[in-house]
Amino acid sequence: MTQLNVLEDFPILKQTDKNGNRLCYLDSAATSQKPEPVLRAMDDYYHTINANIHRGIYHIAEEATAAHENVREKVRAFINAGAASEIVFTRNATESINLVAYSWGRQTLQKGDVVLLTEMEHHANLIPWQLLAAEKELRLEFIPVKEDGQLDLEAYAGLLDMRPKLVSISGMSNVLGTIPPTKQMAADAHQAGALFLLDGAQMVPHQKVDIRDIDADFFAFSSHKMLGPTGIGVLYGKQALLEAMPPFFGGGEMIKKVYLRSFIANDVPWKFEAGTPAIAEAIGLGAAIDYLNAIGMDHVSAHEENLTEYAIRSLLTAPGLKILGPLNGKRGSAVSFTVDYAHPHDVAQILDSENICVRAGHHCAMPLHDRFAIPATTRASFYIYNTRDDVDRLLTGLEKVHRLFG
Amino acid sequence: MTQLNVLEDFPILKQTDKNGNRLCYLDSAATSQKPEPVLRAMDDYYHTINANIHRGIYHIAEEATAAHENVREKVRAFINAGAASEIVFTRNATESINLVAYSWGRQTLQKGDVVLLTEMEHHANLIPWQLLAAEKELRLEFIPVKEDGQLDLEAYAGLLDMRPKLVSISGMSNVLGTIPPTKQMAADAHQAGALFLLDGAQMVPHQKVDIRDIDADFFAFSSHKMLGPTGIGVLYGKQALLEAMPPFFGGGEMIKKVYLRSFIANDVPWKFEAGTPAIAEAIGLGAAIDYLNAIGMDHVSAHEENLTEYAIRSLLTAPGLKILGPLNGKRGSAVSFTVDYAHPHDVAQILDSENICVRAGHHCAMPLHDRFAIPATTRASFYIYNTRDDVDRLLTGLEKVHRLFG
Amino acid sequence: MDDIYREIILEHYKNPSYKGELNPADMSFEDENPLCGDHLRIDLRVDEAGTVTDARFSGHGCAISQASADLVVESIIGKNVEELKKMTKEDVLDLLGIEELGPVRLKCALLSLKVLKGGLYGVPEGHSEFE
Amino acid sequence: MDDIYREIILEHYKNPSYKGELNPADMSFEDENPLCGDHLRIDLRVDEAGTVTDARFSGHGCAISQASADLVVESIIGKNVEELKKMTKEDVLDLLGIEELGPVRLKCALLSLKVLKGGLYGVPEGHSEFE
Ligand SMILES: Cc1ncc(COP(=O)(O)O)c(C=O)c1O
Ligand SMILES: Cc1ncc(COP(=O)(O)O)c(C=O)c1O
Repeated sequence: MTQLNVLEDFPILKQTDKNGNRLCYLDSAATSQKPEPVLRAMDDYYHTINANIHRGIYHIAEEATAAHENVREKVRAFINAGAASEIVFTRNATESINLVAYSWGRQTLQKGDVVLLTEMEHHANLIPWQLLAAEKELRLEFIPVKEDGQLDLEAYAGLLDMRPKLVSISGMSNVLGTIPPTKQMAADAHQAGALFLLDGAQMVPHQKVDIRDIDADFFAFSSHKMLGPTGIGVLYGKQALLEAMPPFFGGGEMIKKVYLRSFIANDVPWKFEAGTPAIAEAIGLGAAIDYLNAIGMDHVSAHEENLTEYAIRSLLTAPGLKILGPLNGKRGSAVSFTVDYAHPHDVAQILDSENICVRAGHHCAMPLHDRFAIPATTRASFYIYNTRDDVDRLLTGLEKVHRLFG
Repeated sequence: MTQLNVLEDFPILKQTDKNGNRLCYLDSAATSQKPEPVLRAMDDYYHTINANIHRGIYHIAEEATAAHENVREKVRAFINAGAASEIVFTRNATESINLVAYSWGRQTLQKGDVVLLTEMEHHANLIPWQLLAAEKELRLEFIPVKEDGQLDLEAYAGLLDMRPKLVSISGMSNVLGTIPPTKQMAADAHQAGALFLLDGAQMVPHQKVDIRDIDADFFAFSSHKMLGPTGIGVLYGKQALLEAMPPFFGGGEMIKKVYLRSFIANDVPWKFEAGTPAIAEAIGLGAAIDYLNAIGMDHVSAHEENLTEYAIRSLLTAPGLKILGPLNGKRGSAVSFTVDYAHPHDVAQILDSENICVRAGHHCAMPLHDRFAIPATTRASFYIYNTRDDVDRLLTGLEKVHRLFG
Repeated sequence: MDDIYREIILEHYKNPSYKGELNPADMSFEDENPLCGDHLRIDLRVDEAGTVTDARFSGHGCAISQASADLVVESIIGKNVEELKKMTKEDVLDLLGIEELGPVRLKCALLSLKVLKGGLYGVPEGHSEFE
Repeated sequence: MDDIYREIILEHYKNPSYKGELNPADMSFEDENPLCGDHLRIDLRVDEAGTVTDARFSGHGCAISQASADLVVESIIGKNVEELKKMTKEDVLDLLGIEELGPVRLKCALLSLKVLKGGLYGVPEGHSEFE
């Protein structure tokens, strides 16, 4: 059986509303809920070894430092990076991508250089390149998204003839659920002389990632979407790239030696970690990784695939409902749809009255919505704590919307 | 009586080592301990309304958004800013200062412009300007620190003749405890046509701040030093300045409208808050502010002044001990010292064997240590949960160091 | 929460009285709710005394924003442009008959007011554009 | 934790045998522990066969780093330069007679090894300088 049963660890999901309806949380693509062991780990940290790290000689500072750096190793193992020094802690996936744009991008890219993105990028993998393009007069080009939600790989091949310096794409669309063939695309990008940045915000929570197998040069993701706390994210970068990049933020920890008018930068990854890090949050992220490992990422994927397949099958029976993105095959568990009789805002609001949480809007992917010529969609997204019961409730909720607006 | 009694709220401080010694935490200038209400607030958040903010229509997302934005208002009131929109959430004080350097600095400063700092700055208020100076060919100048640890204000007056574009100083030295006359210095800076950035990392936790009275243009501080969690910091900026500044990080939330090759930025403060914020951490910061307000910042200052005065008086009785920075008058509760018979590392290590936590090193202020021609100091720093008993234990610990090394 | 979908709102959403465009119009304002991409335009005819003689709204949006637009447009006909500037959030909520609304939906409800005020006062600050 | 201040360490710290400089030296390496600003320099005399004939250390630092330097310098005299490259962290801890050490103090203990290896292999990567 591929159905997980972890509800015990997520007490928030047992909350009921005034009508006795249990919280049906279908917005994990925005942020996941957090299991008890993650919350306990942070609480324990604050209760036993809370101290600033790296420079402390006393025992709790040493323990805090060890715990923090131990998480770096956990993250390394989780995505199978080559070395813990390739793991830079940031605030979130957004900051990770911005770091690459500011540090690597400003150093490397020059007027007229092409950066190749896709039409389905989250704003986090779009605006940083727009800002850089404005500064450096770069050209942004976009791999089109086909009607079925898949990337147009023939067009990709053609666009690579422009010899982009960077190909930067999401490993899983947070709107369409599309999973591009990242390994092949990375190889093609390298073949064309480009670096390959993978936005893993929607990948890491849901599937086993072997970043060395994919061979991405940079990889970005957030803790809060993978059972971990807010306030911390990860940038993976290949060692040689990180070492060649100039520092980004200046401050404590990122230095070896400081004079009034000059400094010597620290080694990677600390070169990129200025100031007091999100220590408790790193501990929480480590606990989230432990939790996911204990389940096994294969089981996580299997559970979600099963549920997503059931959800799509069910949704397609609803009147006037249209799903954006792939309807079958390997795809993520974010399912966005429209109904022809109601606006996504109204859909979400009615569903909320049944204690069902879905997202309505552009999901930080406005250009993608433009591409499909719709202002907004309703999105249900699933994670390990969702069950077929949640899908059934979504369907019942949609019937209510239909009754009111249809 | 100016002595607070809050130990009940800090269970970590009741931990004992194998010899039965209670944890004597004298490193609050690095990071503070967190009271139970702060930890409970974050736990409650995760247990009841955890959801991504700003765009959610369902009730827990609305509650999370309201709770998050409510903290912005709490921060505003806490430092008496004019509007909540002047409060930008960052990761820490370091990021706050870097944000100003990257966004305001890169837009405004030009070759040859002078940025005026002090010799006692934390690396967080030094390296960002070094990086910018390297990029823009700026000149960095420094207000000297006098032998007694005070800023040389006559020299300041002279340096203002260079018409700096920015004066950026710490409101309290994390090494010397020096508290410069910030209000007067801000007025002088403005008089000379400069903006005034105040690094409040060591101010906000310890004293009542009225940022409009000081009239700083930018103000930076960290949650983790003021009883709040790691992972969140604050940049205050005057509304008109923030509005005129270009966005810094690109991504979700900081936009109004996005096209493939252009975007319209959001209003302040969100313009500077790309990606999923540190939501739980903001809630924790809000609880920390509530906690401090309940005590009253005047009581916090009085408690610390009393304790610091006692600590300095006690330390000066120890053989071969020299305190850096002001010995009396209004000064902060960070007390750094050297002993002529032992290296700070050894001092800290021996103290640790008595379960006393002090910091040894350069405290992220290498140039200041160069200024005093010493490689490192030992620093004891106090906060609301410290008592005279802690000071006495420090003194007993130092006697042990003396026995071994003296 | 579905008690916000009162009859009045569903009615004005499904059968708006003032949906359309005025061609020519004396004043045309538009804006959007970036949260959901909803777009609203309001056309006004104004006589020499500054009185709104006719008005229409167009665009797309959710039930709340569309009903609000229909009600707001209805309410401003016959009023002086100076009076419109004084219209408040509470006025709009009164028209909708809603007492409480979450922050996101409030933006939906007030989009029509935003279009109107934005047009009358000029584009608010903070609208920097990048490309 | 104060059991790391064993007699041997206090002795070599208070009365080092190899503190000083060699003038001239065949090789001089220096580096620091940026955590505490401790600075260490090691001077070597090396004969034609590559054997270290004399060595001294100078600089300032804590008891652990100074004792470590004294012990390391003592131990390398008479060894071949190629042998030095093989010296490990464990070798140094053995000399000090310490089994466990926190990460910060480990850097103190290993500063002498870092100076030696850094010198023999060249400056490690990542030392970008800004001004
Ligand atoms: C004066 C001063 N400024 C800035 C900072 C940097 O704070 P953070 O590491 O939280 O960014 C500190 C913290 O040590 C400080 O003491
Ligand atoms: C594909 C994708 N990339 C990037 C992000 C940004 O993540 P964060 O907001 O945590 O920085 C998201 C989150 O919505 C996402 O779905």
